[in-house]
Amino acid sequence: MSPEFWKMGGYALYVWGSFGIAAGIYLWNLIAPRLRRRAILETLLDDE
Amino acid sequence: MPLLSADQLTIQRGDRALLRDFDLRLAAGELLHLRGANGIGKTSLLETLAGLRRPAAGQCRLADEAAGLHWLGHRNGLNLQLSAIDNLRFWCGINGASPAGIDAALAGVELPARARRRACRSLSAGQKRRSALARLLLQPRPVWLLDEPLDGLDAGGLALFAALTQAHLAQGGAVLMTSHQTLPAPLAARELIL
Amino acid sequence: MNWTWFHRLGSPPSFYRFAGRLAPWLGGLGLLLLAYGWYAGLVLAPPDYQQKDAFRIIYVHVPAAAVSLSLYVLMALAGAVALIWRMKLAEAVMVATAPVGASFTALALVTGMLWGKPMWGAYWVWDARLTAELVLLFLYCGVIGLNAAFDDARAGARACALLAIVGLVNVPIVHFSVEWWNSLHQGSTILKFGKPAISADMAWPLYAGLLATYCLCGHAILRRAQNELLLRERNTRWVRELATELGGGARVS
Amino acid sequence: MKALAAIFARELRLAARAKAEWLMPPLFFVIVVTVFSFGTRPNDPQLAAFAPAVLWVGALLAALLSLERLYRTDQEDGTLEQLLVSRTALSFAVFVKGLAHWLLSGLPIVLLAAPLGLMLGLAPPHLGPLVLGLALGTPCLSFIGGFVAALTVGLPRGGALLPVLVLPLIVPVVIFGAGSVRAAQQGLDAGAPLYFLAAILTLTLTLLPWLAAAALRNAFE
Repeated sequence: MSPEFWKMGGYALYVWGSFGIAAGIYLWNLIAPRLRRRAILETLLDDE
Repeated sequence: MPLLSADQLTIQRGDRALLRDFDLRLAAGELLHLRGANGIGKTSLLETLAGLRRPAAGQCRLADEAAGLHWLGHRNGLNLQLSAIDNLRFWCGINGASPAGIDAALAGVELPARARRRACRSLSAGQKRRSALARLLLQPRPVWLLDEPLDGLDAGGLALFAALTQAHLAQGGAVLMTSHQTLPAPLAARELIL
Repeated sequence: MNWTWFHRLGSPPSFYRFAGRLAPWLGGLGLLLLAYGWYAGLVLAPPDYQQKDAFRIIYVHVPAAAVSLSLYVLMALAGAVALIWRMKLAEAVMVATAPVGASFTALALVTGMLWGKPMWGAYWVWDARLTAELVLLFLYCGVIGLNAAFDDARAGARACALLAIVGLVNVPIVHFSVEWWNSLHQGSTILKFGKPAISADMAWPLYAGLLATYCLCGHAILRRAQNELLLRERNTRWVRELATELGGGARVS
Repeated sequence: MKALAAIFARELRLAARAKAEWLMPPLFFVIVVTVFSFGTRPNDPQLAAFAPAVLWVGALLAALLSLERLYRTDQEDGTLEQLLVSRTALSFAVFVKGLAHWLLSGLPIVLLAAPLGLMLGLAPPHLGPLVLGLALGTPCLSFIGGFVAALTVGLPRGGALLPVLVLPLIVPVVIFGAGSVRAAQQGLDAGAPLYFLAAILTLTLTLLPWLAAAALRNAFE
């Protein structure tokens, strides 16, 4: 990628900031249910 | 025709089923004593029969829906800031009974005149329980559902409760009650173990 | 129109399997669309003549804002179904939607602020849409907080359903009152941010991003609804079998 | 109807018995507004511009003070379960309790608003929209707050949750209430926001008691 691209016309902080936080939130929404599911399954097995 | 009947009741607390497919018939003039270990679901069953709690399955019916029923739980239903008389006047207003009977009811439960005017928070547990029992006398209703009514009652209170209950049964009413104590002498109850 | 499929879907075990089959597809499709959307948005789309490259924030802000509102509507509707027909499934979907909706509302707010700095010169401008988004976030937090305060899951879900319904009635009122409140504010923003004229190659990434976000939200909600069902049905046979079968290895089925 | 009169009479008797309970919110309202003035220079002309915000937020906080106990005592002493058994229309009972709460905590604030407004430097002609706005707004605070109090009645930590849940639901009321005074200050028509406030009030009075009754029944199960 050309260095020009990363500068985003001088708005690098805002554009990459937005996309970074967005990536974080999309990932959280994918991962958090899985972690909770593992925790639930463990509590279910403890109840056995 | 039973005064109160319940068919295939299933009662749940959270996701635990306390009772499953439970049937009950309460005939006129009958005293039913519900026994069972703590946490077995006695109170939940009574609350469901009283219509406070919705059963997970099955339903319960009153012979005379209009007359309704009297419910006495662990909590007396008395506001502690107000006096016994004010509380009973409030319940007369709610149930559409005439306030004239308040003094007679309080005399019926042998609550001393001085205590009737003091704020309920200054009454003893037994006196509060008697005031709660007085509410049952304010308005005649066929079915009484009583959860541990004997709590806090002294010897005099127990005898008084026996007399009130027998009078109610004699008039064709029915009582379903729970109690971990043995019932006072003259009362003969059908036992039901949960 | 026979309702058997509705009742069959309504029974937790069959919904659990249905969600288990559908969620991976939604997740995969969502990620693909998102990849295309962001790549096209960042690289292919030409810079805006006015805002140059800062306008690319639209590709994360608009999908998040759109989803934040529609998920609230979904949550309130699921709540209404849970209240009226006392369906465990509807409660699970409602409780599942709340955190997903809240996260995207927060995303819409943050990206709105990051977009505001280059455009309006300040991170926080009491713009009608941003303020309404903020109130929406409070509504979401209220529902999540209320649900967390209950020990009994079913009573908690019904309380949240009531709150969500009142909140839903409140959303348009908030939008309107904030619009009115903004108009009263004489000196309006320096550069009233209008909808930029979107050329085709700017629009495709936006639609892709929007669809991707809906798919990924669907995925997250289905997964969370599965978790809620596991919790609510933990004493039933099918959950015990499932738990032992998975042996706690959390292999996603 | 007699049942509703009984509830109303009981609320008034309770208030007469525990005077401190309903004298506290108006006192709190006065204190909040006065403390605000300490936050700025003495007789600061700016204060008049902020007067609507100060008065309205003060009214909201004062209402929140007494909301938490609205149903909690009834639930704890068993009155609530007796009401559920007695088959009186619960939504009417909720309406009466909301009305009693407004009379005891909302009305004093409306009466106090005018003098406090003057204290903050509000011009007399602007007091009209202020008092009228509060007269329409404080019942909304009581009924929306009452609904949330019913939602959180059974919860051990419900008290802390109540303000957080009430805030988003109250935003439009505060916007139109304070907005009408600001409109008056800017020489604009102060009537429009008051009509919106009245619309919100009617919506609140008709919709919320029924939902609050469902919340009370739900809190019991």
